[in-house]
Amino acid sequence: MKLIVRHRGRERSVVIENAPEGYFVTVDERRYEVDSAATGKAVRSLLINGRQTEVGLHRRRNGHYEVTSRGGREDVEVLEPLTLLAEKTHGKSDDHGVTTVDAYMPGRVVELLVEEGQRVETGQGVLVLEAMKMENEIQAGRPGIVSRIFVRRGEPVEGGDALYEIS
Amino acid sequence: MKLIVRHRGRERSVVIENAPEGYFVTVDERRYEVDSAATGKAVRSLLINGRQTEVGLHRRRNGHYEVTSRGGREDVEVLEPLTLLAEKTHGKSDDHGVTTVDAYMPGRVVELLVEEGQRVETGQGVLVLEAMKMENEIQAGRPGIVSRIFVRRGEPVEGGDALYEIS
Amino acid sequence: MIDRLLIANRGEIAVRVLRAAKERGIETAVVFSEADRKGLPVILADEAYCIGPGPSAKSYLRGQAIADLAKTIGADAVHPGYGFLAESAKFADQCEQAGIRFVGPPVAALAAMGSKLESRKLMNAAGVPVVPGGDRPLVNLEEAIAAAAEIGYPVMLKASAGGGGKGLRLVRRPDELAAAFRATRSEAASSFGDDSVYAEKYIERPRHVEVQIIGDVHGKVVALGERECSIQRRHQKVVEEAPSPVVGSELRAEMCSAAVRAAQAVSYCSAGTVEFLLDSNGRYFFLEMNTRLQVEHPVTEMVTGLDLVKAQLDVAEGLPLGPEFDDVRPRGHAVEVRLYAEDPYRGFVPSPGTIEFLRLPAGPGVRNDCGIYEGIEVSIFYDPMLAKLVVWGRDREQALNRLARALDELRLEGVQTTIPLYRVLVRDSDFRAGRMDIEMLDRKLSAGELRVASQDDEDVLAIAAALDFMETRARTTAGAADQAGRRDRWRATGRRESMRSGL
Amino acid sequence: MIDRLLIANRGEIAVRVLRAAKERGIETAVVFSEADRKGLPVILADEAYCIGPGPSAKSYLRGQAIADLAKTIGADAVHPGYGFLAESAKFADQCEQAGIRFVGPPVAALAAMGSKLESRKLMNAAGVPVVPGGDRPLVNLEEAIAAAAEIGYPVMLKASAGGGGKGLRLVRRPDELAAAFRATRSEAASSFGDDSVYAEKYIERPRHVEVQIIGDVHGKVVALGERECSIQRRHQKVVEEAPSPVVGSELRAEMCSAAVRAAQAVSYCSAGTVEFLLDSNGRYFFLEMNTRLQVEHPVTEMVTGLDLVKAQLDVAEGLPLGPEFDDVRPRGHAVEVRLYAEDPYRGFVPSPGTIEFLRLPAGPGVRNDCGIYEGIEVSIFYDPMLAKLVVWGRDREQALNRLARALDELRLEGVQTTIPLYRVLVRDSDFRAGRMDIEMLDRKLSAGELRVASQDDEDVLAIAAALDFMETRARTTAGAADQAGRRDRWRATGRRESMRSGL
Repeated sequence: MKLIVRHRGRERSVVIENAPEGYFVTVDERRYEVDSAATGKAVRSLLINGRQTEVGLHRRRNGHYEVTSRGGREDVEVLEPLTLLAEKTHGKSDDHGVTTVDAYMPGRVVELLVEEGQRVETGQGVLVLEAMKMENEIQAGRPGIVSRIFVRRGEPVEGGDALYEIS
Repeated sequence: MKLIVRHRGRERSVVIENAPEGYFVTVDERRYEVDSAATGKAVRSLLINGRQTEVGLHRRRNGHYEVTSRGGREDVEVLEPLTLLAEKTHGKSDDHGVTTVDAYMPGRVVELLVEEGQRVETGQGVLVLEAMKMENEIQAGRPGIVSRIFVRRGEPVEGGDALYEIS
Repeated sequence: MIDRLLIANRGEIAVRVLRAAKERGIETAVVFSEADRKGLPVILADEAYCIGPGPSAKSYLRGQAIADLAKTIGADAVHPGYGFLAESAKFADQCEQAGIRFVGPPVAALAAMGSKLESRKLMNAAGVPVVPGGDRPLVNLEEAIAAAAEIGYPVMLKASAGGGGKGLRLVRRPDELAAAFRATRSEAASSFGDDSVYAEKYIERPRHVEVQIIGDVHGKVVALGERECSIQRRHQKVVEEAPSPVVGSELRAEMCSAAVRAAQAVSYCSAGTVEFLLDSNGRYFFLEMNTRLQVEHPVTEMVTGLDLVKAQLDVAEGLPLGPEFDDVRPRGHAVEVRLYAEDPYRGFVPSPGTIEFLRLPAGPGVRNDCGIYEGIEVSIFYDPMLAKLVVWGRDREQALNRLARALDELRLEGVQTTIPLYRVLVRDSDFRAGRMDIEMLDRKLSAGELRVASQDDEDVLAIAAALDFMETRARTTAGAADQAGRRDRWRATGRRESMRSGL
Repeated sequence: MIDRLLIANRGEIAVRVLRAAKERGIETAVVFSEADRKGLPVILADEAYCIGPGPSAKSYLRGQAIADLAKTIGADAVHPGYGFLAESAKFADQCEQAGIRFVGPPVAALAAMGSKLESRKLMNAAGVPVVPGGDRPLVNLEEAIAAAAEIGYPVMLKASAGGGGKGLRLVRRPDELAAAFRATRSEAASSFGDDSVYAEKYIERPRHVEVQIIGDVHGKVVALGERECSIQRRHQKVVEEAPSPVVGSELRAEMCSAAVRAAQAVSYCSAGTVEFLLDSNGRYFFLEMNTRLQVEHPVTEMVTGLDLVKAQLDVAEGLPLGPEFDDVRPRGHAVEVRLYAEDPYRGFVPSPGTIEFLRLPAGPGVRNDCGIYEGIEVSIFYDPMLAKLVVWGRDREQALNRLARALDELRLEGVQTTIPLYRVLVRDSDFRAGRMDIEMLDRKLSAGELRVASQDDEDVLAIAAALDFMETRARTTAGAADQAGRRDRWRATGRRESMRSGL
């Protein structure tokens, strides 16, 4: 699996593959052997190339994490590559003005959760996209009015197709 | 709420009523003011007339508990009065031979979960009875064959009506 | 004899008193507020009684109600802990009136030491050095000018009724005096309802060194050595140790003897602390006397092997101090850090919330005095001190190494705490060398020192978050696969809900 | 210098060694089996390496693999803890071959003390009293008859290669000898693959008293006082204390001197223990020497203020014993109880499972050496000892009162443990009076003593269970109410499932 991790304004590519024990994780160019174990509520022990680190992982909305380690607390965001692409094309979702939100991967619209003209808050579901055999709720990345919806229930979409517009 | 608690072969009547803080609980003739708080997984602090006791409560099947306190571990069983009555009338559910199981309160049969002639294990659901606005699964009190079912789906029953027979 | 003790406090100190009482075979009862039903004192006590809602004024500060409760439940003594009613002469009196022993000093000693000006007078009379100046209230600017000239600049203007670092103003030069005097008076009037002000010599960068004393009702008072409490933030102690890294045996003997004189001057009994400022020339000045058990008493216990709460109970029973107090031989070095639910890097803003995960350190030389456990909520109503971590070592270096180890073991999730600050502090070269004064911590924090270094490899953070993201998603997918072919409206909703909460 | 230490053990002792290494500034690595990935040693170490699957033979006992790993990761020393490879001369040698320091005694000392007959010979030569008899293997019944007559009945027949309470047979009268000899030989052959047997005088109801020693590589050996370990069940220690309630200063000096001679006889260095049996006349006899750190070392640490693991690391670096070993002044009394995941009232049957809830005691004088935490699984693969609770008090009485208090605070749910037994034992009049021998606990248990009294008001149990029953039901009802009017097949199923699991 390929993900993007954003921390202190920097983005890192993270590629996760299965390993005999745990995972191989490649951060940018650096490859690690990682064994991860949940040792308590919100706490995880990571063995990274044999070195142990214990981290607290507090999930916030939508791929945002507060990670605590011995050093202190850090905000870390995990994104899927196509989300990042969409964000870069259409501006960050916490911008103001009009934002068009695209499908980040091919799929099918399973359900519309709002109607055109409806006000939504950050994190509120707008529609449900089925992709890779998984249903993914597409949530509003900022508060606003869903001014246009470009898709209909049951409709297939391609990655990059516009889904809705928020203003 | 009126319950029966069985411990070391003795049965006690336990009546629970709401109090300004917590409950009034009457065990046989003895009335207590009780404040109960969950303080951990499987652990509860009880203030009984101001005296504090911490107990571990491990729920087993069907009203059976393992209760640990400072003293050690005890097996305690909680029954509803009509269950006890049925048990006394028809013999304990772990007897062999044929047992007829009655409705312990008036209600309506919501669902039959087995067919006549089907084998069931202890704790397996036989039918669902709706009573006091709550759905109660009537579970087999012993392993055996459900030889007869006396009720049909949707049918109202009175407390004491025979529901099924296990042999 | 004390057979039943009511503990009129909460949190770690209520637990501390409970432990001593239990070890002495005393039946224990605690009071609790509605917010503290699940508190550790309730769980560990024999009996517990709700005394009112969360706010202290409606629960832990209701002296008369607590004295009445003690009588009702047949307690024969009340232990007030520290804070709340611990130094209230009125409460001690209410207990006495109810026929309940107050575990602490006599009412008169509480009253005498409760007034700054009166206690200064008593100390002067007893030959205990006090900070020069300030033996009278200053009623107008002329008196203030005369007093400051007499004392010599810089001087500190202080509200007579002040406390907790409020109502203080430093005056370095004569031309600053008039404005400062007016400001201090008006602050004193508005904050404490009493505009009397006095002037004291300002001690530059002093250390805070205090002496633990204990007295019995037969007139015997002994000093149990000093504690160094110079690591403070805005006049609130955060780290304490015993012995002080700068007090030699001669100075110790002198300060201990002064502390005993101070206690005897007010016919003190029970445990108490005489606080001094120590200047860079080794001169010490009486600051105030705390007429109660102190937060930092465990460091003295760890080096002396004494149990101060047990001793308080003995004294309250009228017993003479035992032979162990004649032959106090401190061993090694002890350090305490106070764990506050505050963010040290955001101005110590309090951080209430639920303790989601807690691992306390353990092993040799580690003592936890703790009022929390995993799953409990940190309330907004009370002091944000959650626990105290105390370590002992053969010498200061071993104690600090052990503290560093223990702080690394300690893990608390759910609220922000001062733990990260202590992890840096315990490795700070000034602290390690014993170079400190009561303003050092504030100075270092203002200068941006004691910051957590970005010692965490950023790749570790990326790996941790990415793996969690992937695994959370995998759980969701697995759930979907289970339900394949049985889709309905409910499941779609359920799935979405789990995604919402899960991601 | 040791810069990187590999710890070849698990559970509480791996944690203990980790702590000492961290306080000394040493980088730490641990090995772990697949069953121990979530173990506390892994979480607290700087590095951790999986060494094989759960069974010890495939992981913690793989000496060569561990020595190789140490070399691969650049460790310069290995600490074996206790058990597993701690007394393996072969493993010590494998480490030496790999150029890794073995933190423990020299290979020769391990080998010499590993053989019962050889160590008896050495002790005799060094003037250390041994149990009369048994200086030679008995090859036939005639020799056995002669030896027993020479020693005097009752005698104990022992397998030379035996251990852990196996291969022992008591012979009270001559006519029992022939059958016992045959049985012991055949048991020795089948259990240990070696049928040699010897005879010893049987000591009636002895106490187990042992002396902690430590030596450096420069030939200095010091004794750190004794421990009383008479509370055993089937020859396994469960409670230990220091000092012994019956050893006076004269006997202590004698036994300590014998222990030093024993260690010097094998050129011992590092920490070790010389075990003695003490009869009711105050005579003591060498039993065996444990050439490693012992489970019960903390009681000695708590009274002496020494850190024995740190001292082991110092010695392994070649440092001489520090001045603190010249001037050992024990203070107070310490008691340790071992918490086993066993049901003491069902023949100590092991009780694996998940720790559902854990509250460790804390506060003054309490030390937890612990390998578990809430949520961890107690594996079937290893010794069922989960943790050690150690308390210190000014005297034995205070220590036992504190132990009673700490045991009441301790709460562990999810597996059966020996805690309830200790709660009764700590109040047992024989134990309180110090009247004990190594068979006392077994005797009392067989006699049905030390049972938990039905001290719990039965009404409390009834109230607890009934309230839970009602509240569980109320939650179910509330769930149903929420969904009113939206019933479908799924919810009926879901509801039933929640009832099934909830009731």
